Amino acid sequence: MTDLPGFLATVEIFKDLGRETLERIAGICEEKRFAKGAIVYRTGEVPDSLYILTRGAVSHPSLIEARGSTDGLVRTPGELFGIAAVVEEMKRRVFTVECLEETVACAVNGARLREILKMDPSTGYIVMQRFAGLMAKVEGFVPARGGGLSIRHAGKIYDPEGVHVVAVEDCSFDVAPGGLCVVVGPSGCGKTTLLNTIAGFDTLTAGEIYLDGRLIAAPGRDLKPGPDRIVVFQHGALFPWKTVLDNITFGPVVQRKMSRKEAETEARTLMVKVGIAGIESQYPGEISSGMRRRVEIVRALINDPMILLLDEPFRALDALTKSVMHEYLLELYDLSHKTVFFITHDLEEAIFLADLVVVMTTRPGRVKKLIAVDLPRPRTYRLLSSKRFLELKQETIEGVHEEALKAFEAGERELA
Amino acid sequence: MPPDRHTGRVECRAVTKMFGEEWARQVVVDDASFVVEQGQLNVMIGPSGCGKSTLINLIAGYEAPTSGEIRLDGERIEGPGRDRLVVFQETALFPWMTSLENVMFGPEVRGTNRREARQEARRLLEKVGLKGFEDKYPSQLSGGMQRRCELARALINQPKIMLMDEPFRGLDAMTRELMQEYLLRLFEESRHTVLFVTSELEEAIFLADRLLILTAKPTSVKEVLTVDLPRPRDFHVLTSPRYGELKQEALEALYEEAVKAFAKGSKAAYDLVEAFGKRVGGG
Amino acid sequence: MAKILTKTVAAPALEAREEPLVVYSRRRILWLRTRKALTERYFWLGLCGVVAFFVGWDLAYRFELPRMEKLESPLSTFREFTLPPRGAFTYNPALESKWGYGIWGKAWYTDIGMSVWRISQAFLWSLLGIPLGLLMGWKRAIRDFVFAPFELMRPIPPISWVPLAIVMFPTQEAPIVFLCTIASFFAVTLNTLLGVDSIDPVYFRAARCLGSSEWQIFRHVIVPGAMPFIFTGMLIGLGVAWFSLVGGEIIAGTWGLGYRTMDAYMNVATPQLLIAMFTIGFIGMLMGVGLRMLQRRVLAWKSKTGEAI
Amino acid sequence: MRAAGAAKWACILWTLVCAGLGFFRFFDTTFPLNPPPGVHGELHIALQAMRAYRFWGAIWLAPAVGLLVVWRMKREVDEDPAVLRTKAERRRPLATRVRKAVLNVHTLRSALGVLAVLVVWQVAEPLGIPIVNRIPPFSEVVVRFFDDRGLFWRDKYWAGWVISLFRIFSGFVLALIIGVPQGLAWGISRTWKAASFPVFEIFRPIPPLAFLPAAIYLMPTAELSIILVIFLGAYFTIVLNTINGVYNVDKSMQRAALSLGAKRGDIFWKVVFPGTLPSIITGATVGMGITWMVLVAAEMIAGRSGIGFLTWESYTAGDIPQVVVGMASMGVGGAICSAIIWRLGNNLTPWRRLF
Repeated sequence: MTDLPGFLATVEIFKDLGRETLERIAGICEEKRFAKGAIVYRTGEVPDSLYILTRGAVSHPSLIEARGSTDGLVRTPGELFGIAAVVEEMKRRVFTVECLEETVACAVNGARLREILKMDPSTGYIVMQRFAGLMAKVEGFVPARGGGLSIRHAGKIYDPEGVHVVAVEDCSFDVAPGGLCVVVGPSGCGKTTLLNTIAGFDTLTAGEIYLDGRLIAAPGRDLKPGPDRIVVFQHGALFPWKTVLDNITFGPVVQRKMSRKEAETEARTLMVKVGIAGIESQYPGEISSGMRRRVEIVRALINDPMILLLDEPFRALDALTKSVMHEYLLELYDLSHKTVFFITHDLEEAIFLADLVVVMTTRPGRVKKLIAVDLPRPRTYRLLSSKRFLELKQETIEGVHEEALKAFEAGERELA
Repeated sequence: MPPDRHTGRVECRAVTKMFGEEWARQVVVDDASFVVEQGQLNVMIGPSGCGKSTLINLIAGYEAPTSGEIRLDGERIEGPGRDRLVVFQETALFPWMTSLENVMFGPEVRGTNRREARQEARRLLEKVGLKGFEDKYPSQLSGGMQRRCELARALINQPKIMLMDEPFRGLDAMTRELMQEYLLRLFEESRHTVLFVTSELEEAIFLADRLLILTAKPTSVKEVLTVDLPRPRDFHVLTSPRYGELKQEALEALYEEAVKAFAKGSKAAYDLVEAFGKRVGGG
Repeated sequence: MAKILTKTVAAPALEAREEPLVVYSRRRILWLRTRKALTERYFWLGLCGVVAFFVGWDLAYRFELPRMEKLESPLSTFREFTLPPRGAFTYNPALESKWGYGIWGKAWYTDIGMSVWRISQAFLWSLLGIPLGLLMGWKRAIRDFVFAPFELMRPIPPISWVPLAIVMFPTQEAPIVFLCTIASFFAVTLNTLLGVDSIDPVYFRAARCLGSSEWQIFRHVIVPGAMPFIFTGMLIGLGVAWFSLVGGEIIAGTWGLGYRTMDAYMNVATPQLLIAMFTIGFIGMLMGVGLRMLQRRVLAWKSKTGEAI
Repeated sequence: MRAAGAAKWACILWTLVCAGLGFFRFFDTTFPLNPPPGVHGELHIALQAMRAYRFWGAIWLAPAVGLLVVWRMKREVDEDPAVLRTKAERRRPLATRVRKAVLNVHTLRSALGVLAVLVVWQVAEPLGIPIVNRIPPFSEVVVRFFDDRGLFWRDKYWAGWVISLFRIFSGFVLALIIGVPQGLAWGISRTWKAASFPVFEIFRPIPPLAFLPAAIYLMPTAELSIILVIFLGAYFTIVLNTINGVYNVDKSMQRAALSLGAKRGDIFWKVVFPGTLPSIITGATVGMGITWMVLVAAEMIAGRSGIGFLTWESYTAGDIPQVVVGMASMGVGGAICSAIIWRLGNNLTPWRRLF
């Protein structure tokens, strides 16, 4: 490359940088050639240098496959990739980069680039802002928020030849990626069965369930439960024989994603961030039920699942602890942007938490009503006495009450 | 046939109760003096683990108070007796008897002949909505139905006062609401004196005529709130503004007690204090 | 805790513990506790119950009740047990035990040594049942294969193995050790299997959810989860092992407490017989207590939360 | 429901009558104060017992089966989900149900497991597996059992069964009759427990077999000493389980009964006793297991007849296959008795089976 600073000036992001900053950047630039089909870096590996494409074309194969089209994903000369090297939070959004043809790119070490930009007080920071803006743009069409769940005519019959108990019948609704869906219904309306089929503990006898377009449950297809959809159980499933720290680090260590030391540091930071620091060495039996519930949610989040399944987690807690846990769950939800599938008996809790409320009938469980809750986020407890909330509650309480009375008379007992 | 109007008044004067040897003495109830009005639904609420159940046991006569006395309609309470019905936290139905036999236990023990007792038991089971479940064992009934069978078993003795120690704790939210409404119907119809213990604030205010707020351990009655919501109540009252005010008031009193209980290191109170701190502070 | 509003009431620290009214020093509590135990009616009642039993026995022997002539009184047994044999210290005939089977004689110690040695060997061998029980609980296939033959051989009384054991093992010691192993092996395996079945299926689902493979579920859920039952199995195994040790020694042994009871019966030495019987009981109980202490340390997660082990 | 109840009680009464007559016919010969000396004494008694039971067994069989069938047919069954499931299954033809129960993969595997053990046992001798080859192969044992000189055709074997079962029965029932009230008494009144429980505690850890020599001294006939040792075997277990049962009866149930106006008597019979019944039954089942263990050794040492003695006798005669036959029959005996006690117990506590 002849006039490297000149070429750099043409790059859209370094537009009005000073001459000498450009020279300094050009100084740390080294040219790299890649053959056709070569992999520059893989998902999860954080690249340490930013690549400015000079010739050829580069793309993200995994994203193409996920989104089924290549618009906006192929990089042409003059564009950038490997932004994660520069922008800190991009770490988790890194996707494999593969060269479609013979390419030449000049690599700039991210950390040194940041120093150079910091040395230039005036325009350096503007360029940093551009990088952040680029990250937001990238995030726009990169489906960062996975976890869209769609349930098509799901049906479940227990012991078809024998007692033939129809638990769930023709139930279909969609949960937007990153949305919070709550299923409400009396005991015995098949909501736990639905959750078990999504999590992969039970098989469906009719219909399909897709997670991000991937089929995860269908009749006759026994899929293994995986760390991409983690369940928080009703009466808590913390291993009583492990300390709190061992419980939380169980996921990453067992999947061999992190070494024990790494997992422990990650767990400690997450616990501090979430506010339950200080109980690392205690056993689950020694901490209060509210605290146990929080440890369990952290244990699920550390594995970075696509969807979080909650099976009436707050049922055993008394009223005030339950209200704490609601706010706590919403905080975690905003922080982690995971899709949440939540089932409960308590209508008020459902409306307060959810974007989408699914009301189920008693056995055989059918979808009685779908309510989109348009309350503003972040939601605080004062919302409970707001007019919109009461309207929503009025709208659903008749239906739910009627179902509850039917279940109450028939003496329905939890089957699943 | 409801008991005659003027009975069922419990009066506790300076009742204290201590457990354990003198080197690990634990005072659970410390000079609690209050009156359970007759014909009213009195609800006791306090931070969990503050000795509410011990107070109920004292009134029911299972344990004698270390000092002070408890009078029911004037005479002192010696041991448990037919005139005080007790419903426990976990179902105390006899698993080896069918629901009909469970309900017939009271009259049988009193010595009335079996045929009459059987008829009365069937009538009561029908009244509580358990028709057709007479010869089922308690393990075959759902939570709500077990609770109703227990109520029927106690009502057959026409007690003067009903003592209920967090009876709806194990039930799920919906069955609990239905059982609360059911209890209100029962109370409004027969006007027994009821002493109801709970740790849920919404449930307490929804049911109560008089709300007794207890202090942390050692327990004594801190404050008595009269709940003047209209009778007969249904779940719409939950969204009325008066309900909100009452709830706020009770919450304030309860918060101090929770902090004291928490200072004494009770695990359960930890969640309550944090919950409330977040609410009042963060809100 | 910083989030707690400092409204009227300051939020005290987490560690404040509830103090009893009057603080007593540790030693004082110990003294009070023993004093209370001693002054309790039940303690004395128990004591005189035991004394009455032994005095009654002694009187029955003295007054020659029918069938009691061979059963010497406990007093003479105690005398036998504690007094040295002839010629050890003095030659005063009143101060010596006839058979010398007691604290001073060597026979008692060798018997205890032999019995305990056989029991511990058998106990170690029977611990093989733990992995077998765990595997059976883990994989349904293993369980199907192994459980049927296991269930067929379990009801065979251990002592009926004596003749076969003597035939199978040429040496003197091996049949008895084999006998005790067979007895406690079935108990340990069955209890471990019950332990694995008692684990709440929620834990398996949680582990599978967190992405653990079958082997990791075995290591992290099945083994620790079944621990409480494994210990009960060991305890029962120990009891049954003692049981069949006595049987085995009576029939096939040379040294050991069981053999001693039969030998004492042969030459009508009742004190020896009673000493051997009570020693068996005492040592059996000691080993049980030792196992429970081990259990309390290993199951820290259970004992810490105050649940009954 | 009426016919079923009548059939059930008629069947029970009929069984008791036959058992009583059989026992009575056999009883006067069982405990003469001085049994005829030597080996033939007890064997002679056993042979008489066997003939008495065979006679009354034949008379008992036909009507009892008839009554049982009537009872099972007439029994109305309430629509509990578990029963619904069995009713639904019964709708399917018998063939498929049997095929489904027998041919499913689990039973096949367990059959394979048993077969594997038999093959190893059979092949051990020629192959020379170190320890197992000393045991006579399976074929030899079966042949020894069924050939003309084998035990199957010998009266001694069946008489041995009868006398062994009689000893087990009497020892066990004695343990029940004395143990259960003792356990209940200790469970209820603390003072009585404080007084006599320490003595019990001293003798509890001692294996019952260690009592054998002392029992032989104490009891006039060898028969009674065996029964005493069997009694001790079951007694300790039953008492301990009963005491645990009384302690585990839910405190709130006793209080509920009190507040329903029950007196002390009602509380015991209607609350405490039914509450302890399940643990009494578990205690009885475990006790039965232990009685079989004790029986074997007691017969080997003190007895002159019975399955245990037969095994020892064939060992002293050097006939090892017959020893294995004895062992196998004792195993079968133990299993059957425990199963009977367990099933009887479950019938006594119908509420337990339902959840």
